[in-house]
Amino acid sequence: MAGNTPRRVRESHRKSQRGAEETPLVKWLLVGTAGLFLLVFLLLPLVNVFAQALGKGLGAYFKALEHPDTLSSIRLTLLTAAICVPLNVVFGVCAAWAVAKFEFRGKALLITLIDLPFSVSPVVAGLVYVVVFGLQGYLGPWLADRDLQVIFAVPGIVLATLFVTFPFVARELIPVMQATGTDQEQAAMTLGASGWQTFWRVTLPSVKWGLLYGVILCNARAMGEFGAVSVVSGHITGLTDTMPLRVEKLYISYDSTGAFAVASLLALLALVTLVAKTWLEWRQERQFEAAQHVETSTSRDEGTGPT
Amino acid sequence: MWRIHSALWCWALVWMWTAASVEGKEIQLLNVSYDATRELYNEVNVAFAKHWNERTGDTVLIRQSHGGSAKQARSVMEGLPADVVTLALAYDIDAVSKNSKLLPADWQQRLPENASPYTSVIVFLVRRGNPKAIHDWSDLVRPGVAVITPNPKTSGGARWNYLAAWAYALETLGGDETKAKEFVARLYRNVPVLDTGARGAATTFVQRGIGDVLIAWENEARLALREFGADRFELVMPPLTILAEPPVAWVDRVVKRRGTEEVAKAYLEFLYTPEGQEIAGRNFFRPRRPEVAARFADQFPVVRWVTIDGVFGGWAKAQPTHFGEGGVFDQIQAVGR
Amino acid sequence: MPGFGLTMGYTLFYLSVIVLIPLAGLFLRVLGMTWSEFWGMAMSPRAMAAYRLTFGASFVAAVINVVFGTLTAWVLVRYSFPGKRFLDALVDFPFALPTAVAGLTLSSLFAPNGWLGQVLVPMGIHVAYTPLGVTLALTFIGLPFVVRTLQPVLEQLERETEEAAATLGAGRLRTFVSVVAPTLFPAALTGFALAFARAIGEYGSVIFISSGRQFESEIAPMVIVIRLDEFNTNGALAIAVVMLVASFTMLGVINVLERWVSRYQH
Amino acid sequence: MSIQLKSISKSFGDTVAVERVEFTVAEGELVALLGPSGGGKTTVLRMIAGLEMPTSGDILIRGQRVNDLPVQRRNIGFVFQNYALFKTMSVADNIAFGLKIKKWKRSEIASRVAELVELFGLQGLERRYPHQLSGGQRQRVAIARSLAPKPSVLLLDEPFGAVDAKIRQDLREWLVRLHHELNVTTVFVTHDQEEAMEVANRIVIFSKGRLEQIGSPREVYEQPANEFVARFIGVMNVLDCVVKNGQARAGELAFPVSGAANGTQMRIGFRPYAVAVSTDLTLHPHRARLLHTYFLGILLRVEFELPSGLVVRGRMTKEEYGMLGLEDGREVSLHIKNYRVLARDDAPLGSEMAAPVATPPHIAENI
Repeated sequence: MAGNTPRRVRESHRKSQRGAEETPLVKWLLVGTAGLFLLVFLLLPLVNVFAQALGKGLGAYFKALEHPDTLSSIRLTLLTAAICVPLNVVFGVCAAWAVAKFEFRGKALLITLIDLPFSVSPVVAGLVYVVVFGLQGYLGPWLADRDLQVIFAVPGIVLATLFVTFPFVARELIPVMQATGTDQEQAAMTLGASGWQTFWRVTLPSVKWGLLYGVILCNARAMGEFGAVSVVSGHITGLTDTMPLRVEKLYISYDSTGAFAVASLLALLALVTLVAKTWLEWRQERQFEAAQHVETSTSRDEGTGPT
Repeated sequence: MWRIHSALWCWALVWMWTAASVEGKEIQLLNVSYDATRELYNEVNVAFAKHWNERTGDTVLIRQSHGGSAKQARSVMEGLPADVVTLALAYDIDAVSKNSKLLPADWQQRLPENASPYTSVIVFLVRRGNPKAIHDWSDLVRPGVAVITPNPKTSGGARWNYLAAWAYALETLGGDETKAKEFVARLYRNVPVLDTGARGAATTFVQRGIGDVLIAWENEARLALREFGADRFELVMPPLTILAEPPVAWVDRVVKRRGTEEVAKAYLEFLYTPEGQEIAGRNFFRPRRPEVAARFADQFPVVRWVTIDGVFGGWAKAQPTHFGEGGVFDQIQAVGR
Repeated sequence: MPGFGLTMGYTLFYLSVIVLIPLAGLFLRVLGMTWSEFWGMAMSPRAMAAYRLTFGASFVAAVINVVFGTLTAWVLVRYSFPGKRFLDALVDFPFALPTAVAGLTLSSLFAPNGWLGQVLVPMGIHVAYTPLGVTLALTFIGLPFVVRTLQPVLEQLERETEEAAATLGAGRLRTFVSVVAPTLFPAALTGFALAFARAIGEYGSVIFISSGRQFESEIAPMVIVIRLDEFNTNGALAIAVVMLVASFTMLGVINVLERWVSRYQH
Repeated sequence: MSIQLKSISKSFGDTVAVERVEFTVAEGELVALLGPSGGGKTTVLRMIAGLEMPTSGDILIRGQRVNDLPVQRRNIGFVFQNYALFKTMSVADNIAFGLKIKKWKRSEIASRVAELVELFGLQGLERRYPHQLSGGQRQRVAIARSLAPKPSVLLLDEPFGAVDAKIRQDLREWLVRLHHELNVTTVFVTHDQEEAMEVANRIVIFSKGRLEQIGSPREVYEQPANEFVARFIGVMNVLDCVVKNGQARAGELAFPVSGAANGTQMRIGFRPYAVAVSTDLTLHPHRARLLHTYFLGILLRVEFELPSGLVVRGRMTKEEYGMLGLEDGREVSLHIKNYRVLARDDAPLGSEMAAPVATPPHIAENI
């Protein structure tokens, strides 16, 4: 990249003969600063995760990952995401449908309430469930009498994760559905489609990218949540440790390689999320551009009506 | 549409894998313990599972949960379904018994030796070469010495640490409670970080490199020496320390509900067997059985110690006085600022 | 359009079960305390110190994010250069990375033997286990919010207004200050508020990089957890309520700001 | 009788959108619902479709009351203003959608789609997506989609609103031809009176939620039921007059009216074609100056200014204009041949009155 720079500068100098633009020097100073900042601040931590995880060799790395307790934390994390993501998808679709397709009083309030979990500290989110489901809380004794375990067990972890990932899908879908309007649904209905048919065949396909986007973000957060889960988990090794909790446990057990090995899996998840997100954005952008391009080119050669 | 279908398939697969593996046929026990016993019970669990399998043919899987002793007791009260509790001090199990009636008040009489299969003492861990020349409790209150010890409100070990300092102060300052309080207050003014558990404090001292001295369980200090090597740390045995008796108990309500009473009792009794005692010794806990203790004699130097019953009249008295709401510890914390 | 009853009903049901009823339960517990009891625990010196650090570090982090976030957004929108798409994707990294991993890797980077710590610690700059480290972690997690709020606004910015300024004799800097900056301001403020709101609730990354020294590098969520571990549920709840009120306030502020931004965009 | 509306009303909250509307559409007719925006015409169309429910009144399709029949089962085809094509489906899939819903056989769907593609001149576009089509193509796909399941009624909401002027003309002619071929009962909404006049068999005119008039294009043009219709259909000169000695006067112009007391305020309206013009300044009673000429193609619009400052709009063909040798600023004489007394907006109008001075028939009369 360094070798590339002088040529690029000259090239950009030629291009930027526009009056209202920075001089190439300023421009490259800005790009350099921002680039350096992002690389040191964002890329270095990522590289560090893998460097630390693999620092003692591949053998140690895989040995750390093969530990039964680590495997069980991976399973719990996957299970939690497998429960939370679909539930929040169903909710997100319902909420987006209600908000985007209908007018009603208190809509703004509803949207704000949906956003609420975004601004609540994860620790408080966990605490809330301890208050409700703990033995010293409201429902705890009742549940204990019926031999039902909520906090310090998988249900509690799922609930806390549901809370913190609550708005993700709805937040992505509401604007998309609002932008699509109700025309297509009405058209489907005039063609005889029932409510469900309309939803499956028309609404869902037209919002699927937005939905997928929401699912990816929701999944990343569900798998990565720490604070809320930490409060309700009970930290039973091999049973209620999710991957992030396992990272912490390994770290305080003086097992830095193990901690970074599990962390590297989570970082990998983040990378996959980023790639998927970028791909989705790129795809949409391209589709948009294609649509614009075709529109201008074909409307020009549009002849008279059909014969 | 096929994308949605394949997504559903992936999801179903994850479900099947996770659900299938959570399902287990073996007996499960949950041992809720304190911070410093991670390595001990890792080893005990394996040995006991083998022992139990030989005896009954059943497979037993023991789950572990570790944290500050008081914090763990709270979790049990809030519903953490512990079959057995192996905490840092008797008061924490008393609290479980008293607040949630999960086990009877006389739990400590149900197993030998006050239900404490092993003991430990409180020691100092310092950086290599002991640069601040720390040899005794009086060195901890010197200005400029940073002391790492966990929060007595959450950690059992921290309470032993605190009481050891108090006992030292009482003895050297002529039994004056006011002066002892002042001494301990000065000590806690030297504490930059109050972690919630002994392991957290050890991490702070060892991994984060904060502080000049760590007040720790003997086993915790020796473990750190073993993990990080004697080239970085040194163990200092103070001339006077306190004998810590970490007790164990099965939780009646839970084991009855889950039908694990027999195996839970056997698990705790196993700790008293020569094999169990041997494992305790290997993990730097002082065994109760004289013949096993004799084998580890060079590992456990004889020191002078006081006991909780001797100096403080037992936990029932010490706990509310020192660590209760508005107790001595709260007072010295408030004065400190 | 069909399905209003079903979707609205389910939305309200789910919202109530997962969010509203549990939150109400928390407030109900707090209502059981006397005022002085609540106030004493919510405003204890240790809690106050934690608030100071939480809000102070979050504020500083958000300010840093506005500066670098604006720069980043500007560079990503206005210029084309090799690796731009990569950097653009990288911006979301803190959002995708589990906070525990962020805390772990940042603390290891800045530890005395870490890659950056090796350089900084001999210079006397201690990041890991200090308030500076807390600020750094909060900056890390907040960056995407500022960049992603500013990017669309910058994209929609009409180049013509800048060119108009140029035809009227304004230099680049002058144009930026008096034409571009006022347009960006509401969005930057929204980004600031989002980053700030995210930072005040943060826990996962901070516990790794903070030493947890009382009165020095302890944030409010950590105090909540400690109070909870101390059996002092009411103490935890008191601080939680203060944090919740702060969150709700921020949510309100963000709502107002977002409306302001969208008004500018048309 | 294909569609029958009986005293249909619709209110949204407190605002009444449609008030007691009644009309029928015969089998095979092509009817335009015409009116200014907000006039309630789209609401009526959506009620026929079942997308809105009437507040009161009955809707019958082929004699069957359909008020409680959901939109899915009314067997109508509906073309939306912005076409509402399914963005995630290709042209062929869009057209096939209604057939799949109705569970047609695969082979039948294929042949029906092929048939429509050919009928609508969409060959080669089957695999394209809506965003890859031009406006006119989209519109044709939308109509093809709505016709695919063989609806008994075709409803179109502003079908030519979203395409540009040139294509619009082609589409109008095409729609007429299509209707001629398929002979399906068609109702379409428009706010463009020219479009309605050109395409429809009959026109239903709405204003402020009420039906103003229904009739063939010629009827509504020549016999407007009231002032609103008169003014909405075509161009009309409207003069505020005061009655004096049995004549309504405005400036120099005077129109005989019977039975009106002196001093009565009254409005007189006349079509541009009713203005007879001559360069012979003595031929007609009024002198005027040609103020401005607008070239609209074969037809010209001319504005004359009378000495009092009154402006009168007239209409003539290019030939006429050339024959008279007119140019802006030229002095002419003019005469109003026919006029109407206008009452309030919705009051019924009297028939057109001939002015007393006889003049030869005007060439542009029918325009």
